[in-house]
Amino acid sequence: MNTASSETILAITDLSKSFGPIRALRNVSFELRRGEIHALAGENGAGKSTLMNIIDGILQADSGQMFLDGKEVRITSPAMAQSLGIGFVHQEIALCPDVTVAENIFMGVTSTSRAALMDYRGIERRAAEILRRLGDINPSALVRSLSISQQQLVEIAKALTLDCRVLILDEPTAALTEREAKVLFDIVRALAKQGISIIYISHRMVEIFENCDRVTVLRDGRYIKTMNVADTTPRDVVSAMVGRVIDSLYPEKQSDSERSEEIILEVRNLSEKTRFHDVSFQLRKGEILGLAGLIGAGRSEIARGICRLEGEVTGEVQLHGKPLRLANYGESIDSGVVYLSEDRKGDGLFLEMSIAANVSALRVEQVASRGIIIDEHREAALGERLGASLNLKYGHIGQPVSALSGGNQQKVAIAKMLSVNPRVIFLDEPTRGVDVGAKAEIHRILRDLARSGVGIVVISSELPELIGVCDRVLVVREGRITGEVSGADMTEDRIMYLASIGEEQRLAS
Amino acid sequence: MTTATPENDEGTRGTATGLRRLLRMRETGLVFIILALFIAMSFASEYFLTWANMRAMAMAFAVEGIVVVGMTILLISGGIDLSVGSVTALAMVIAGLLFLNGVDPWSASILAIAACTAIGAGMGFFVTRVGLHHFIVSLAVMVIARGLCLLGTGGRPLGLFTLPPEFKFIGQGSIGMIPVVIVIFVVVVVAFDFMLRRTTMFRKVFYTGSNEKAAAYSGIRTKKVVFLTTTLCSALCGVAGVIYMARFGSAQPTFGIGMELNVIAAAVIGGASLSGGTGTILGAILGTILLSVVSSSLALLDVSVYWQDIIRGSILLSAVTIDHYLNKRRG
Amino acid sequence: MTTATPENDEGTRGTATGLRRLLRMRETGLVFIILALFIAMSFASEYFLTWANMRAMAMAFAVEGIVVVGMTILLISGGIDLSVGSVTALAMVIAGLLFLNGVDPWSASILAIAACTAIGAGMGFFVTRVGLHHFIVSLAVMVIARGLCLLGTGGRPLGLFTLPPEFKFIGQGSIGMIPVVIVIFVVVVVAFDFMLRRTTMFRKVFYTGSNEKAAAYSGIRTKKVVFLTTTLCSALCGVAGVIYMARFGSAQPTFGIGMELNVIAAAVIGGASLSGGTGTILGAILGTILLSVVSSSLALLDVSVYWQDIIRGSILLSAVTIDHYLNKRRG
Amino acid sequence: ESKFQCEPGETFVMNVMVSAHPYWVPVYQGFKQAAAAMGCETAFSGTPDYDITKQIASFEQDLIKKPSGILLHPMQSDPFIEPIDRAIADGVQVVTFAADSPNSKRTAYITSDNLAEAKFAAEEIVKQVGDSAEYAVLENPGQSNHDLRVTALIDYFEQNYPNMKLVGRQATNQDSNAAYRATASILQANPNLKAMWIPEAGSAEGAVAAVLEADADVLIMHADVTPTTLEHIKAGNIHMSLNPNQGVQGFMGFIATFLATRPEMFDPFNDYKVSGYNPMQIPFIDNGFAVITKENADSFDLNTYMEGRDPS
Ligand SMILES: Nc1ncnc2c1ncn2[C@@H]1O[C@H](COP(=O)(O)OP(=O)(O)OP(=O)(O)O)[C@@H](O)[C@H]1O
Ligand SMILES: Nc1ncnc2c1ncn2[C@@H]1O[C@H](COP(=O)(O)OP(=O)(O)OP(=O)(O)O)[C@@H](O)[C@H]1O
Ligand SMILES: [Mg+2]
Ligand SMILES: [Mg+2]
Repeated sequence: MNTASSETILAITDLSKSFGPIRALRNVSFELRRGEIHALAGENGAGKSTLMNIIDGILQADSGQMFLDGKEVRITSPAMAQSLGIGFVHQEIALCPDVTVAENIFMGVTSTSRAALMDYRGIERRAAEILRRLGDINPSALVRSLSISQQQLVEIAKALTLDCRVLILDEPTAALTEREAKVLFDIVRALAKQGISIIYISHRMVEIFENCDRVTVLRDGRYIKTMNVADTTPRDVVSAMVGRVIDSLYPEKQSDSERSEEIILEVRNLSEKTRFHDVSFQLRKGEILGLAGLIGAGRSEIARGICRLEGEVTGEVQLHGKPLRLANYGESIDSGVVYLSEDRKGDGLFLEMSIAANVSALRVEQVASRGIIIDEHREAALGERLGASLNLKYGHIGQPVSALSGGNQQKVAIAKMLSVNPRVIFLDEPTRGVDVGAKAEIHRILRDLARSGVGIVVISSELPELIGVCDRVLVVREGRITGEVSGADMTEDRIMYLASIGEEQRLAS
Repeated sequence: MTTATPENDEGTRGTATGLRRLLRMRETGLVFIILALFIAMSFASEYFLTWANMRAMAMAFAVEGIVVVGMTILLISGGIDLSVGSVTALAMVIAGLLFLNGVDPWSASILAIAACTAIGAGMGFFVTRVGLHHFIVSLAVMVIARGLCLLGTGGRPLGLFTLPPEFKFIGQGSIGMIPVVIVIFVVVVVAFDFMLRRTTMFRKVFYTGSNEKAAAYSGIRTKKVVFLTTTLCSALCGVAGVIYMARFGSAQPTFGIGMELNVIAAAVIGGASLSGGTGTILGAILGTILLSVVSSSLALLDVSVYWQDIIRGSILLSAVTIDHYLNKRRG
Repeated sequence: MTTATPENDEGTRGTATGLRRLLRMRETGLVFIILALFIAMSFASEYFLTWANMRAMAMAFAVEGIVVVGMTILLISGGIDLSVGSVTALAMVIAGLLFLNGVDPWSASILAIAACTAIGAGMGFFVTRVGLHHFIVSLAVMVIARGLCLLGTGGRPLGLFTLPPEFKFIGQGSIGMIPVVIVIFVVVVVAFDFMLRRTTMFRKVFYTGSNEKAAAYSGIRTKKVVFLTTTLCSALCGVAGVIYMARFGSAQPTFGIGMELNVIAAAVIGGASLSGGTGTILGAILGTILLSVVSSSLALLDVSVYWQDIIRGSILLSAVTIDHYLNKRRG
Repeated sequence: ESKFQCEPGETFVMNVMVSAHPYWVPVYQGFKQAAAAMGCETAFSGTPDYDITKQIASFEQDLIKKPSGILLHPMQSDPFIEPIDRAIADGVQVVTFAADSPNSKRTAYITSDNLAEAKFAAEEIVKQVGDSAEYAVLENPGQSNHDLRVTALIDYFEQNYPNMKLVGRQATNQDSNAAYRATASILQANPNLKAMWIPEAGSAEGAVAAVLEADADVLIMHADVTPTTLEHIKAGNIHMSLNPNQGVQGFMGFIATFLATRPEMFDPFNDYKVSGYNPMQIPFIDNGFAVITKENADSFDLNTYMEGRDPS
């Protein structure tokens, strides 16, 4: 793994950056060597993305210096960063929806190209080549038509086209399953071998420890320390990040004594024209049910179908033994069945509106007197209460959500779901981009909710999370449930096996 | 990085009341700009700060202000309406024709407002059910409604001299010193400003305009919301048309040509975004006042007509620039 | 889920050439609608399908078509321009005044186009540097440019009867059977359509309009792109103004009032989105043709003026509705 | 001291809509010249917009300055009833010109006789193309004087020359491009078109371009004049134009307004002293119109006329 030389390619000293009263970075120093994979770790809002945005010229530092190859540089725009050989995969997906996958992938190349005419055939061919390694995506499709995880792959493909010396990956795997993540790491390691330096941001300790050479930890905008991965443990990194020791990452599972036969939600023979077929399962009181599968397996679609968010579904759903007939998602919320979207930016949050308004959005009537006149104090109190329970970091509750770090935005999205005291929650990638500490916190909350009788269904691409949190996991492949695992049976290998082989296993079980 | 604990946030909220909170509002910049204009004008013309001039200026924007309210709400929901001028004219024409055919003016007015509401519902249908863009639908309706005005009147204004005085009172009367038109305007503005800020119903308009998909994912019937804001805007045009009729004692088929740009500009100056999700009634009305006071002032100062447009455009551009920087400064 | 492997994708691309590919294009629906209109009209009037009528109809939209090109590109980049009508008039006025003051008409035209370009650059500055919205900036410029027209002419049209015939040739002459105006129009349309589809420079316009942030992250200088599209649109207004001057042999300070809505409507009918990122020149020109042919046809059929607006608006609404469904059917 | 004299500082205002329109310039010149002869001050006001609300606001702002009288071109008649009556009640006399507000208490109305213009145009067309020919009109629905010019001509033909056939009637709203388009289509549909009557000059500019392009032999007549149509008249592309006598309109407008402020100069044979109304009532003054042809066109150059005169 250690192919890195000791030659420093990028050095940052004493960098500071404030957003109004919020000090996102304080005197941060950082050093990147040639050919190394350097992990950057820190809680949500620690300043990781801000630091990367400064390196890429999207933001300007208030003070501090940046050296590239020993020469001081002031990067003023992404265009300049690109010309200096810095490539960046952003935490938030930023693609052009009206443009084809191939053009999106080659946008950076096009922007600096000297050629006057577009070579559509050429870029489609080369895009297809790159995509073949990453996953199944049609290069001539419009990005608008892709699912969020496919878009993430396009983002990654985009970075691979750049002729860069420094490649920044800001949580590229947040919505990817391990299989895609593995492909990505194969590529990243090959790049490092060629002498390209990689900054890798992730909240998944496993990835850091399997793939990176060194790790730098930020906390509250401050530089804490840099360690060789080989000389440290995940526990140390986490405690450096959080400033305290986190004992167990996952809460305790349902004990045998807690097991109940009471069924909260029952789904029978649910089908949708193209997306999924013949889905049946039961959600029992007190348990956390997981849905596993590869990208595009249709997990999100099943959840959205049940909640009447999209698609024309047939089949039967029962809530607490009573048939659930919903005309739209509004009725679903009213009957206590809610869905946390996997795409917080696209359809989860109102970015320009306040935190408080976001949290109350699912049912504004709850903070209104007689359901009509909104009581700002009650609305603020609701946001503050749920924010505190999720350890949300923010300036004031009237701040727009766009000013929060990615992980904190995710917490707002979760708070929004919790605001209506739901009876069943479908959580699609609930901890996407959330730091270890907060993740543990969210898991604990989910467990508490389950204990108190709320039905919890978790969709996640992160197998350790599913295994760590869920009592039972259903595996989905091409729109069908292909297996169920629980207890000792619940291993990564078993789930992956079911997710990729499927059909005959279903018949057997 | 500051992590606000509930307590210290409570603290800021405490001190932020009153003046501080006022200063933080988006509209404050506009208020200052308008104040500056008033001060400059009262030095420039002794007639400016007279009751009669204030009354004349207010009368010039009061009825249009009702349309601005509708447009602002529609813009917040993510729509736009180019047909406001012709629909307002159509309300005058319908009410006028009915009255001339023996219907009492009150019923005629209600029928005219109902007709405009139906037109708005029609636009809402094309936008939400068919899936066309507000711009193109309302452009077509702008042309059609104007055509209906011409057809109904043969292109000639309807003389409604015989409207009963109690009806004309709406448009021409005064309660004490205050013209009824201005009373209606203030009531409409205050009512909608309150509702938009405080009611759950109108909060959904903001959600829808801010991110339609996220709103749908919050269980909001976004199509219904857009349908209703589209309908409301046309209904308020109907109300404005009826008041204009009472005020002018006539119905003009060519009334309100070009009104749409003025109305949209007022809302945008007041902070509404053309991509939806933001805007306030108060801001939009300040925008209306700004535009109207500039026009009235140029007339009062006897500025050469060949210079008026140049000055008007430049003041508009400067005002939005200053407002932009003031807002930026305040964060 | 269909996963297109490169091979089968190559396959579809192969068969998609020719007719199939044509049928898949966004513009096909509009072409059919226009064809239907042509067929209907040639039954309704024996004079419709004559060379002279085609020529007259084409002359009616050719110059405005140049402005439509500029507007479409601006819309794709995410902007909008309300000042096109007054800037076009200003080009006429500037070129006319210079000519009347002894400058030769060619230099006068170039200076006028340069002035319009400068106005566009000014708008670009306010949009990209100051950070104001296109709508409000171009509205202010619309008013200012109109004021400059009035100031320059005292409100009176300039008679430019003495323009030399070789200059008038641009606007009034023919090359063989084809009027020069139409030749210029076709050249501009074909050139920009090609550039917009095929050049890397103009692809950046699409990227910027589709998602400005994504484009900026990819190293595209989005502000520069928006600045340039804003400037280009005004420059093309300048070109159109000069051609109008050659054509009418006069410069009217009130020319082009209301042109902006027509031009934007044409682009939108042709598939441009007001939120940027989509649109084609071909589509926008088809939109222009549709609007213009409807107007010309109503005049040819001598439809009563009181009905014309109603019919025109209804055809517009039906056309976009049909086009919408045709596009939806094709996916 | 003559009674035909103003008090020092006494001001008269001329208020119009679309105030940058060149039509007002010679009118205001006449107004000023009459005022100067009587030692009065003048002011020009109104709104640059085609917007009734703004014109009423400007009229009310005029009132604040307490002028002696206002010569008003009301954009529409009825909306001005209340403001005019209020002005007169407050002691500001009002006279209308070019458009009227007949139900108000204004004392006089000066205008060109649009009916006479239409009749003259009709007779001239018959003289040139015979009494059984096809003709077309362009119009501007909603603008009263233009409407009158058009409808009066059509009526006149119907009553007096029933063989004159109206084959085209299009709205162009003073937009030369729209006029171009409409005329081009009318010409296509009616190869036998012999004459066109256009109620204003802006549309005439577009119409003449279309006629020239189609190489058609159509007699064009229009009302008002612009430098371009003047050149076309000189070149024979436009047959003639009927131009209201703007100077007389302004001059007589001032006189009528001035008189309205001095009712005591006059002891008429009526009951005004008992009834209390203003005796200086003149229901209608015709300011007449000029016929501009190739021969006299040189006298109608507005730029020449404006030299040495203050435009407002
Ligand atoms: N545009 C902005 N305006 C105001 N504050 C901001 C803005 N962008 C970031 N911040 C603040 O700066 C701090 C650092 O944010 P940053 O996005 O760098 O965190 P991060 O380490 O990337 O977190 P995450 O793991 O959640 O992505 C946060 O407190 C955030 O709220
Ligand atoms: N709006 C859409 N239009 C067309 N196809 C869609 C749309 N959204 C999703 N799909 C397709 O539906 C299939 C399943 O969607 P999706 O990828 O969300 O499933 P999933 O099992 O939730 O996987 P993941 O969320 O990990 O990607 C995919 O093939 C995806 O491309
Ligand atoms: Mg981040
Ligand atoms: Mg999913």
